[in-house]
Amino acid sequence: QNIVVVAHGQAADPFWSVVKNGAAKAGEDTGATVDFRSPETFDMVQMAQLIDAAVNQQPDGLVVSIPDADALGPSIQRAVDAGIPVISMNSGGDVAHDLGVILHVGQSEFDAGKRAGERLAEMGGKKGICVNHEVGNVSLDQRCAGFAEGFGNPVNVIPTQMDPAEVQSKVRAALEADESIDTVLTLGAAMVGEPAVDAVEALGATDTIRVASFDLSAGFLQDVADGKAAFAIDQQQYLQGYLPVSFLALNANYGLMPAGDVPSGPNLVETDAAAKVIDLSAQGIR
Amino acid sequence: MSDPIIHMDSIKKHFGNVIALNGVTFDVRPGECHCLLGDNGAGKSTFIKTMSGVHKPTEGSINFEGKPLSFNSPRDAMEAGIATVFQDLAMIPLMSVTRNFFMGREPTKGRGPFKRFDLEAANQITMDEMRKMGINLRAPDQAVGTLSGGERQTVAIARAVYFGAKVLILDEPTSALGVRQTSNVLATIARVRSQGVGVVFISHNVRHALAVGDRFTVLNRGQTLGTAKKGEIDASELQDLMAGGQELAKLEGSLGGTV
Amino acid sequence: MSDPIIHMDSIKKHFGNVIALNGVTFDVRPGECHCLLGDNGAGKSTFIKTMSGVHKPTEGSINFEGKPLSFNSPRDAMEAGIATVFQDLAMIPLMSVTRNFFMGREPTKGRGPFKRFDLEAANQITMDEMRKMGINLRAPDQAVGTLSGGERQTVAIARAVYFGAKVLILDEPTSALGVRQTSNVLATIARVRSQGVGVVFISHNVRHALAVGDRFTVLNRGQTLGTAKKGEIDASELQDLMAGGQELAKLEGSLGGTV
Amino acid sequence: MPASVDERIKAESFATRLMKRPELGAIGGVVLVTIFFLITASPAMFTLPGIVNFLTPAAQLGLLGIAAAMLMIGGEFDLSIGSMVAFAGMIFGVLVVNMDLPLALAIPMTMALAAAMGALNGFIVLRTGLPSFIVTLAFLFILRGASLVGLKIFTNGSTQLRGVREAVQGDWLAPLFAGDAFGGVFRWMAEMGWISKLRSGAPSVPGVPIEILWFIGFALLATYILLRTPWGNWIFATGGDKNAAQNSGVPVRRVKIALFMLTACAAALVAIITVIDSGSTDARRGFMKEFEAIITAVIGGCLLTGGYGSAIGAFFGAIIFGMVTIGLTYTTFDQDWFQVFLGGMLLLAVVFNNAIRKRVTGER
Amino acid sequence: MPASVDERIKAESFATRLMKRPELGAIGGVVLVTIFFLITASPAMFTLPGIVNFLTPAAQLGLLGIAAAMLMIGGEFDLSIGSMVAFAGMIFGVLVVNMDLPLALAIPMTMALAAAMGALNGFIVLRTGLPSFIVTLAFLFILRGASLVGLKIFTNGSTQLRGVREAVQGDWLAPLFAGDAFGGVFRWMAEMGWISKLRSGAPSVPGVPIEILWFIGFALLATYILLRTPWGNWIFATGGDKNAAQNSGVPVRRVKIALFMLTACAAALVAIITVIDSGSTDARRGFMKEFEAIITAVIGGCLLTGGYGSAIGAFFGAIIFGMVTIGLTYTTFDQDWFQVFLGGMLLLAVVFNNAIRKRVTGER
Ligand SMILES: Nc1ncnc2c1ncn2[C@@H]1O[C@H](COP(=O)(O)OP(=O)(O)OP(=O)(O)O)[C@@H](O)[C@H]1O
Ligand SMILES: Nc1ncnc2c1ncn2[C@@H]1O[C@H](COP(=O)(O)OP(=O)(O)OP(=O)(O)O)[C@@H](O)[C@H]1O
Ligand SMILES: [Mg+2]
Ligand SMILES: [Mg+2]
Repeated sequence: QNIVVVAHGQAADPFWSVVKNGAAKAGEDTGATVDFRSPETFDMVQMAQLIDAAVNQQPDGLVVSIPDADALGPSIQRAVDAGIPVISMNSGGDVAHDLGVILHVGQSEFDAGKRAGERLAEMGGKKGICVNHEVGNVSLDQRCAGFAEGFGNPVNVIPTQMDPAEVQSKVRAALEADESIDTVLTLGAAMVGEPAVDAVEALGATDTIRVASFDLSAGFLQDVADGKAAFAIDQQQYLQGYLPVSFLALNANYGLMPAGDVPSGPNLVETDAAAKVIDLSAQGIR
Repeated sequence: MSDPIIHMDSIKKHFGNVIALNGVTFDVRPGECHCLLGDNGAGKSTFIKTMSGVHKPTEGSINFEGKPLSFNSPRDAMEAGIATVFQDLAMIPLMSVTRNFFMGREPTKGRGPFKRFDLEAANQITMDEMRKMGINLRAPDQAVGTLSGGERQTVAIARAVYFGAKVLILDEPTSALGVRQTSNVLATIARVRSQGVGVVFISHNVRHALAVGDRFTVLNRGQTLGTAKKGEIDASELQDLMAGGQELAKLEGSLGGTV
Repeated sequence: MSDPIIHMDSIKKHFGNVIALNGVTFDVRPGECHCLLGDNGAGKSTFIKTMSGVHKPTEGSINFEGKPLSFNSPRDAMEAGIATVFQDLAMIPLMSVTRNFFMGREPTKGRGPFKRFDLEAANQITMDEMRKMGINLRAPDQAVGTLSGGERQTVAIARAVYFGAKVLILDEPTSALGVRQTSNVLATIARVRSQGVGVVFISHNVRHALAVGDRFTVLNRGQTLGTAKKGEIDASELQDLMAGGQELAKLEGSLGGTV
Repeated sequence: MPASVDERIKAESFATRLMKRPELGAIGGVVLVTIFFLITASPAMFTLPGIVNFLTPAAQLGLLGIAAAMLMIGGEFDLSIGSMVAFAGMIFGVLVVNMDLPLALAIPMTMALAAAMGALNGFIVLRTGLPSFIVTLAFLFILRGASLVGLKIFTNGSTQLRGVREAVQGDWLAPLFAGDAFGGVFRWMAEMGWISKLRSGAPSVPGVPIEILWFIGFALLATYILLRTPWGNWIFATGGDKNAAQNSGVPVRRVKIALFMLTACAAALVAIITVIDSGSTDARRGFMKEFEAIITAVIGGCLLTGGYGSAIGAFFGAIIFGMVTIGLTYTTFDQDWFQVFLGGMLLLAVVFNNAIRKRVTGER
Repeated sequence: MPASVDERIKAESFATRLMKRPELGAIGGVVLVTIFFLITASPAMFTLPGIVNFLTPAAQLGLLGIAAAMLMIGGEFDLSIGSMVAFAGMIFGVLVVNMDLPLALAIPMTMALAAAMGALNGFIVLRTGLPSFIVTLAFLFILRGASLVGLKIFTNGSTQLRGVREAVQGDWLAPLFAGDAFGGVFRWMAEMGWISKLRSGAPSVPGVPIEILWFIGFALLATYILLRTPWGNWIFATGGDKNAAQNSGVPVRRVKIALFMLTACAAALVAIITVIDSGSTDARRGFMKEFEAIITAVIGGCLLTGGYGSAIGAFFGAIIFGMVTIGLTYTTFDQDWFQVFLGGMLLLAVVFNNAIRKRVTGER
């Protein structure tokens, strides 16, 4: 069989490379060929075109993420019209079924942000920042929005580029400029989370300022394990790649398909759990 | 004599801390050829650039047909009827001869939204005008950058003459020209002058200047040394004036007098 | 007479579908000044560019000091001892006079990693050499782009003369020069020639050519019309040859014979 | 035809003369890329739906690329066009969704605003004498930031504005800016069995996406302007040598301002088309498009130094770029290698078309 | 000093002569930006830790920016430096982590590979005669893709390679490329109470980050090369007019290749410093840095057309850029406005420094 995955995040993105690894593993396990495709940047127009390109090839199954139902809807509709079974993953759980998508594997970014916010508030956070390394990427914006809601206290969004040195300097600047900040949430572990931990450490405030991050990276998990960071928010995105592909392969072979959506997260990895997942994370599985 | 078309009074021009012109007065009358002479760096080009709207004078006044005037751009000067051949020729190497010839003043055909650049007519005119100057172009769509130095200069002259209206300014027009082309250009100057156009002619060649000039103004280090009428001055006097009174290197051969 | 330093045989040069040179044979001997004459577009500049390594000939052979040779770049030619003043001068407008003067051949002081461009010496030499040519520069760090046409040409000539070794090629060196500078350049040619350097001199001015030339080769439309020795030919014959035998425009004034 | 025959010109064939035109050089690259994908890609790529599929992004990019090419010929850059796509999209979205204006008002207003921003760019460049690179770079950031702020204000905190499709539904101007043209013809062709049908019975290609028509039309118009009007001559002259052009009487300032307005309007047009088409806009629309537009122009033969290039070249440049980016999804290469391929193909296509042109024209 | 006094020269003051140097023009921008933040930002920004904090990213960017400036003066662009940071980082990481090589081997090998890639860039540009913009653009994609593929191979599927810090621990070369210099001096100063201490008793600034020293050193060296060596003259000549330079005997090809090698090595140096510093590397390192490097050079006064600019200008350009990006975080402005401010400040800084230079030199 031939299954195409069209995602809105790039293969080089640490988060999405795990999704891709999951999809590839599922392909290996089921004997299906899997093509993973994504636009060069967060670009809904190009993503719709990639879905169209996939539909033209009449694959046996299509896996998509749906960060913008308006922009991607018509293309997904076309896939459904063309008789291709479509599973959505990661984002778009709320709209998936209206578009004719069979089921959804993933987590609502907003809900995950909210969970993180609630937990951080529980831990005593009074004032927070949300470090966004790709402002305008809707799924990241939703994480910050969810965080703000769950946290219930003031939250500032700090926009940065994807450059560790810059992230570190900016987090440090934000903390120095406003000493009442005690909570830092970052939206990517490797790119933003680790430098943020470094920044807090350089200020000598590891014990007073909590850092949490979306997604996993070996380095950040180590920080969690060492007590330098509070927790990592894991949505087990390996499943978001693995499950849809294996469902579609099973569907193509035997007509099997689960009846309901699969929530893959959120799942907060805290100090005790962190050490166990470090190795898996270093292999691109968690 | 008739009134001057353009009269420039005590023009000064500074570039940063460099004083290029330090009070130059000059005029051109219809139907005369006024030669501007002087050593290298005397300020001739700077002066005629002020006249044709490229530079704004730091001080001094310009009168055009009796009215005080200041040109904001070369286009203004052109529209007032001043055509100029600049020393650096003002050509675009990557563009074709025809496109350079008509740059800024393209002939059009058609009307309304269909008004378009009449390339056929333009090509024809370019070839003709060049032939009049003694150059047979291979093709009018050759890029100017591939022309020889003299061919390029001829394009610039032909263009100015073609569009020239009241004043024609020529900055060392014959410097890169061959014998035949030079005699054509000098003949052309004589012709347009007889049609009532005022000509400003810059040259380092005394013989060329004497051949067509009616008046001679000599600049030296940004200042006027004086103006002479035709017949009041002879070749070697003029030569001395142009060299700024300094002694000439001694040469063997036939080069005793006039270089 | 001594053996030629450089001998070019049946050189052809095509640019795409344009035939610029169609079999030109030419040589220079030490201590002579060989003038290359011809109409605009005859191929003179193309020819000397082939000689100085800028163009590779499409066909034909080059012998340097008796050995067949082909220059891969102007740097090769320079190192063999050929210094050239190109018609377009080969100067960088944004750079200072000194930096242009020594471009590619900077004097250094210090040693090892501390070897550096000796700007003080370079400035001094530049000012001196320019003064010898009759130009008093304001400052050696003035950008070449702000020099007048003649000043710029003088820099190029002074540079070639300063670095000239065995052959000095000058493509219309005096075209933009004032009276004084011209006579300096002609005197310089006479001087380096007497030091045993071979000079190739391109000019449209018959009088300049006759003043310093020992032999005269005329090109026409990419081909050699013939070579004459000094004394074998007079001004008006040479003039006719250069114009390609075509008639000259009739002029008033003192311009009957030689332009 | 040369007006005189000269013994110093070698004869050249008609084909040679044709290939010498910079407009046609880029064809070589298109041919090469096509051959590559014919060999490596799924045959679905060169079916009608496949071709429409890769021409659509090419067309959107091409509209920007042609405008960028004209500006580059005129000697300037505009790095703000990508952000302008987001900004104009935001304005347009707000006008039709929040203000409920009809397209007949919203489109001219969006265009006018874009043109004003373009003129401002041009004005600052001319007034300060700074390179346009740095001035428009500032606007890259400013417009991108303004889009974000604007979206947040008008959507109460989200960075995505939705509901445009519903808002323009039924507007008489919509068919000019969205959807597919010649739908009837395609339905008829599907009935005749000439093109395949989806299960729903609709033709697999519902029509020619409207942006492809805009793209072709703009390429033709731009070529006509560049080669056959005084304005075209002025653009080349301005970019070739600003001083020489000015001294020859070309209204250099007017030309530059007009070109900046043109690129801004092209960005606004792309914004309007994609916003209606996708029904939404967000703060990252057009991200990096300024870069791709310049790439397109350069593939098409424009010189970065100005004064040389062509609109038809940019047209083919956009097609090459569109084919390479979308085409790789039709192959079975691993996505990890995508960028390696993209780079390699670009280089190959450009080297190839350059080599052909050189061989044909005998340049060295 | 002019060698001759001439009546056609107006006297000018020492200050005027100083400001005329393109190297010093960019200072105006730095002053303006500093004043702006002195007024608007939290005082923490201009304490010693604050200054070090914004100088660190500025230094990393500046190393690239100065190399990019030299290449731009030489008339070419290198769009592949950002990707080269990722690629060289990957290679370096693999050498020290997977192959366990000491720095004394790993660093020269990384540098040599980077230089070879740079030379390849240059060679293709010279050989094909294509604009370097398009050639290095291809390498932008190729190297970025290669970093991803390489990382996945060497980490068994992750995009992040870790453990560099542990691997280089104790290597005698490490202090040259990572950490902070003059730690002793800073501890002593903290003891004396001259700089504040953290709660742990360590000084708030543990030392001068090593990249700042590299940054300053490279700026001085580049300035020396550009202004005081034959190579510098050749670089200006090559960028000013390639033909004229070639005809005057400048080894244009060697100059260009050397410059491409230099930019690649600068990228590799930044890669090594950041990889050791952060202890890891990933496929996104250096993203968009090529762009920022060019911005830096242009803010510093380089012309995109080549032949003009300065290394000290790029030095200040990097500081301006670093101050503006980091500085806004110290202010109380709503961070949604970040990009609007960034653009506005850039424009202001450049306009200001340009205006000063013009006023001082009397150019028009
Ligand atoms: N933009 C400028 N900036 C500074 N100095 C300038 C500028 N333009 C001209 N100059 C100076 O002004 C003086 C006059 O220059 P100009 O070009 O007018 O001389 P010219 O009389 O035309 O000489 P030539 O006969 O050599 O062409 C020169 O010494 C030149 O260096
Ligand atoms: N790169 C080129 N491409 C095409 N044609 C060229 C090129 N270079 C020169 N030519 C043509 O070759 C011919 C000879 O040019 P060349 O510059 O050698 O003439 P020249 O004898 O130096 O003339 P002048 O006295 O005017 O300087 C000219 O007609 C020119 O158009
Ligand atoms: Mg002059
Ligand atoms: Mg010539």
